[in-house]
Amino acid sequence: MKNYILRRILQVVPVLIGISILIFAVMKMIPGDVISGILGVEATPELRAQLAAKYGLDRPYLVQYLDWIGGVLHGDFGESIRTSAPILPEILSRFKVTAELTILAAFISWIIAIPLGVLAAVKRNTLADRFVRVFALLGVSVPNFALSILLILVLSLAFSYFPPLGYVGFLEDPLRNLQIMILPAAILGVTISGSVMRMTRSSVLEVLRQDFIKTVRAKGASERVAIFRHALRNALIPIITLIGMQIGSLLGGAVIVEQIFSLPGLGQMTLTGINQRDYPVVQGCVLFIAFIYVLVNLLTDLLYAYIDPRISYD
Amino acid sequence: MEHLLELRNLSIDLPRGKRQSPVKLVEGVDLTVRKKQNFGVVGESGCGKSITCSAIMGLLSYPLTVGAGSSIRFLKENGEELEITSLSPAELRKLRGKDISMIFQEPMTALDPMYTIEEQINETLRFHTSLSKPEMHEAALAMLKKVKIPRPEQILKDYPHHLSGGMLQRVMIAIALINNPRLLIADEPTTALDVTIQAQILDLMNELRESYDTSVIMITHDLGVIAETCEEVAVFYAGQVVEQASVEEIFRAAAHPYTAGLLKSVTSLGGEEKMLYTIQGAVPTAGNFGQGCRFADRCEYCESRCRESAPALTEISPGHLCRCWLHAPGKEAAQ
Amino acid sequence: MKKLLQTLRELWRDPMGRISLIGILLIILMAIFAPQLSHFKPDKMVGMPKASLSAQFWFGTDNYGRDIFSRIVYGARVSLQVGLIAVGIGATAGYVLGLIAGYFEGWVDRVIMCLMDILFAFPSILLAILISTVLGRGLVPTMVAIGIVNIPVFARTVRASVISAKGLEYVENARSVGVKTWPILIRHISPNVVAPFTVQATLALSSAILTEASMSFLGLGIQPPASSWGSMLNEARTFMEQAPWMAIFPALFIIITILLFNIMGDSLRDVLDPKLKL
Amino acid sequence: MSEHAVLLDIQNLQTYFPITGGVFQKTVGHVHAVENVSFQIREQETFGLVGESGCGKSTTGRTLLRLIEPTAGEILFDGQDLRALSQDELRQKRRDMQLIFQNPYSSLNPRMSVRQLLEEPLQTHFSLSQKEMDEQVLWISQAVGIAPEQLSRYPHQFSGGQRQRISIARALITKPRFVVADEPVSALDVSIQAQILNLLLTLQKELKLSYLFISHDLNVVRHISNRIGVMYLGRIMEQGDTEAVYRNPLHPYTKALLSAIPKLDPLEEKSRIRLEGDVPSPADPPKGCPFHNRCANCMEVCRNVVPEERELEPGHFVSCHLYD
Repeated sequence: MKNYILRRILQVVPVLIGISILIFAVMKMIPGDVISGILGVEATPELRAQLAAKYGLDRPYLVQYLDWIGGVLHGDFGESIRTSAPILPEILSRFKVTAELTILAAFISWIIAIPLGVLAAVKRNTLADRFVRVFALLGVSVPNFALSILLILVLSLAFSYFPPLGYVGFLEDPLRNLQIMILPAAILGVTISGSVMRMTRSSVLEVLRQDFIKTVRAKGASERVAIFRHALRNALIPIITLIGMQIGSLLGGAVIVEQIFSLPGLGQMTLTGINQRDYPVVQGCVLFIAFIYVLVNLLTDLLYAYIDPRISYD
Repeated sequence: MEHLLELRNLSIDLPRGKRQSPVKLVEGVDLTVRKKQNFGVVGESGCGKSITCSAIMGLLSYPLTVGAGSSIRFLKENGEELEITSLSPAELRKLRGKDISMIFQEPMTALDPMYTIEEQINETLRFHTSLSKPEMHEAALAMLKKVKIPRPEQILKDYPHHLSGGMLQRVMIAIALINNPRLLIADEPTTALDVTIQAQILDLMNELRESYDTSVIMITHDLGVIAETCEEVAVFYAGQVVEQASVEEIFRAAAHPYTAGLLKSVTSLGGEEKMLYTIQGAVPTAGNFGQGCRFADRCEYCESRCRESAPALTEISPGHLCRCWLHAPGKEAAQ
Repeated sequence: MKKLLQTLRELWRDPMGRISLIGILLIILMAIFAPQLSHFKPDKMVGMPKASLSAQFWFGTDNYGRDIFSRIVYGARVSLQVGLIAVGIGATAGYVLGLIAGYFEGWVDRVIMCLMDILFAFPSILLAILISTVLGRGLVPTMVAIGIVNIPVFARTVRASVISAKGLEYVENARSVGVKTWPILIRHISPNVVAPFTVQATLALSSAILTEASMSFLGLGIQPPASSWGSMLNEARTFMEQAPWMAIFPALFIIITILLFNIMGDSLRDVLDPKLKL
Repeated sequence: MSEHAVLLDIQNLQTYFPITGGVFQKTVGHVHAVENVSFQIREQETFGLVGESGCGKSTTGRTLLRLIEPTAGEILFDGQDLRALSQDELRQKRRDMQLIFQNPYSSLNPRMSVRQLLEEPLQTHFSLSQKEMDEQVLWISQAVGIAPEQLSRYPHQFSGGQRQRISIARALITKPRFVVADEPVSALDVSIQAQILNLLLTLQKELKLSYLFISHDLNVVRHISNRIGVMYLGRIMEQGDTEAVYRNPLHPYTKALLSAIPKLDPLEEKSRIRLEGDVPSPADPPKGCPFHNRCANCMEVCRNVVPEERELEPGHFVSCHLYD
């Protein structure tokens, strides 16, 4: 087990390094220099040089990269060019919002998708199955922003309901917080539930065809035991893999949904950074999101190994 | 009803949509299994032997169904007679794993990879008894010893992928016998195993037979396995029983040209003659049987009436049934 | 070519496939004949702002008094263009990389797949945004950005099918007969790649259209006054109560287009790869 | 013994597969799939390799065709060292040595018609005109019993037995001298097996073929082979003329294997040599004789020393310490 975990962690290291290099390179390739962005084109060369020195922009790229990444490893993501505030504390406080949103969305999607997927597999080719499949197809096809806009439209026109404005943290006022979060989380959850539903349906069907299900039935098991104790348990493995990958769609979706519902999350911070050309902020946010994504995938892999007794740990 | 199991006019349908009539994969099968009897069912792939036995368990896989007019009657220990084809799902579940149990061809895939051996044995006990956890452990342990599994304490804690095919088949036998069933259906239990392991399993089954009152239906394509384990044998061909007799009778005096041909081609393997005896052609597929005898196209004794009408299964000597015009009553008169 | 016709015929036989074929054809026709279909220039003020639906303005007008129907019709051009070219970039690069990685394995494989893992480690919308900050905004940069985002999926699909095809017994049979490497690749291995590749391409079309719409919605993709369904939807947000049609039509067209490509992908999978059908 | 010349001479063939493990996926051991295997096949002779699953018989067959690269040993084909050939020379050599697969369902490309399947080897190895190719295809399809009008069909339109005929035709169309038949009848029904075995025997006579016939079915191997080798855990335990081995098995494993075959006579007394336990893993073969932990005659020496192969009767070799 220890070997397995170590190996997986070691496999992640080059990916993390690659991610950071990629982000760094992208930031260096952005046309138009940062200094003109801050000082305007007419700034004197002396002032420009001063500012370049302040941000270390006059040094070779490799040094700049190592300096940046060294800082990141020590928890120093640099400062915002606009506000001069340190970036990491801001990222962490905003990540709370994004994390709550994605976790809530993930739970909502599982609660919808897994039971419906099992139902569709068990009642294959019936009306229920057809309903679930259409629902899943819609879930896969309807973009979260389109769903958000349409829902807001319907809610406001038909029910005179407006999504509450002004974010309140969960710890401050849990009820109000949930009121604010539930609609964006549900939208995000529904839009990713389609693929979980499809995966659940197809993998449960696949397992139900296997020999050991016949053994279970031959032992006198009820359908409930055969389906939940045996088929679903085996089908969970591909489902978990998918769920790990969906964290990416959720984090990406959060960028959009946060924007629509004015939630002060990481996505919103990233977009603001891009629009204000505050590249250290963008750099920090994207790096953080990518790291989280890689980390979650690593965790699902480890979970996978924990659930499946066939995976040997060495 | 004095016998343990009686199949009468059993047919199994494969539906072909609403417009067409279903394909009959198995048709008109009559079989009788007596108490404590070792009954062999032999035939080639696709002949319907396996699905016939699945039907006995009420375990036909989707979309197969038991055809109209079929009867499967089973005698319970308390003398109660059951018509399996009309049982409710709940009643069927009570029967499975308790009165009738089954072992399968592929031991490697027959157990759930996610649970330990002990959990899978306990499941069978839990469905049909009210034993406590320690009692179940004792029962499982005792059963593993009976099927001669070395280090049973350790094996109980193992997952299926830790064990070899032979060991898993022993576990399957343990699961099948732990509730002391009246009937054990063994569907090609040794086909996936190596010869030396097959020999171990066959020996084990022969030994266990002494201590259990269980009748066994042994499904196989291997005439050698039949010869070693069975008393009575039914030969399947293209969804029908073509011959049924005691094992001695079949091997000594096979009456149906198919059975005879099969035996001849297998026994000539060890013989001096380099060219083997062969049955020409291939088995017709279900749905393309035609109106005559289903073996007619491959039969060296085929005559015109074989193609015109199908022979019935008739008793040609006491206890020896055969479905062939060669042995039909009044054959001499007809000639 | 024969194969393509046969596939289309089989697709036509499947009711869902038929719906998607007809629908996609209509959208393509709409994009091609946009100038003929629309009565107005899409970027010119032609009526009262926020005029409701009428015989003149079928889908109403927006806040600048532009005809929404014309903008939708021209928007189809943007969506399809971005979809096709982005998938073209992603599929070509992904195919080559996947084929190389799958066939040669070893360190080439490891390097390529590590690069793909790195690209895969970003939520796709975020990666597209990141790349477009370098390339700039507008049609071409958006297409290229989405194309790059699409590379890893194709590389993975192709690599996986090449590797599984290499293990097929009839491929070993061809080796044992003495068939040369290239005929083995072309005759025996690549047909196994075509089916999953085609399915992937169809699904990637829908996701590329989705990504473009999302980016334009965020104001980072197609720039005004060019009409993109995503940016139209974004502009509509401010006027949702006064002019709901500004939001409804672009949203509907985005949903329908993505839906059609997804349906086509599903039917194609059933037709090309019956093993996966459940 | 046959008077024909030796066609294939295998000396100390060895095939190991690496096992990786640990944090860095280093090679931590080897699967000893084929261990020190030597035998000869004469022209127009059939050598049968029998053994249980995992004993290395299929790997041996593929290694001597260099479809799997051997770790050590010599493969002399008609006096030529196959291991010395370059990949391209080897590829050209394949027209003389072919492989028939066990599974006629998966070993034929489902997208190719029978004609295409049969033409491919010809196109690979000869430059024939279409007319010459047609003649060859017609000739081989008649020889294996495929009707000319069936040539435009695809493999899935045939039954298992017919498909195996197609595989055989594909293997033999280049008129090879040597064919490895890897369990060619195991996937087939009993009544079809006999047809295919007869076909293989007829073709052997017509085309003067040598076979390496790999099977787990002892009856089938006995029928078709002139000589046999009994494999266990990657090694040949006993080899000799077929009848000599079957009538007078010397190795305890051969004896147990032969007595495990179900007898076709229900009245025959069953006296069986029982083998306990399972075959050990080839990734971790036991020290000494590979069979010692299941052998009823196990002695001290068996646990430590691998027995040498000895010729006890002319042409009858056995590796067992009982005969030291």
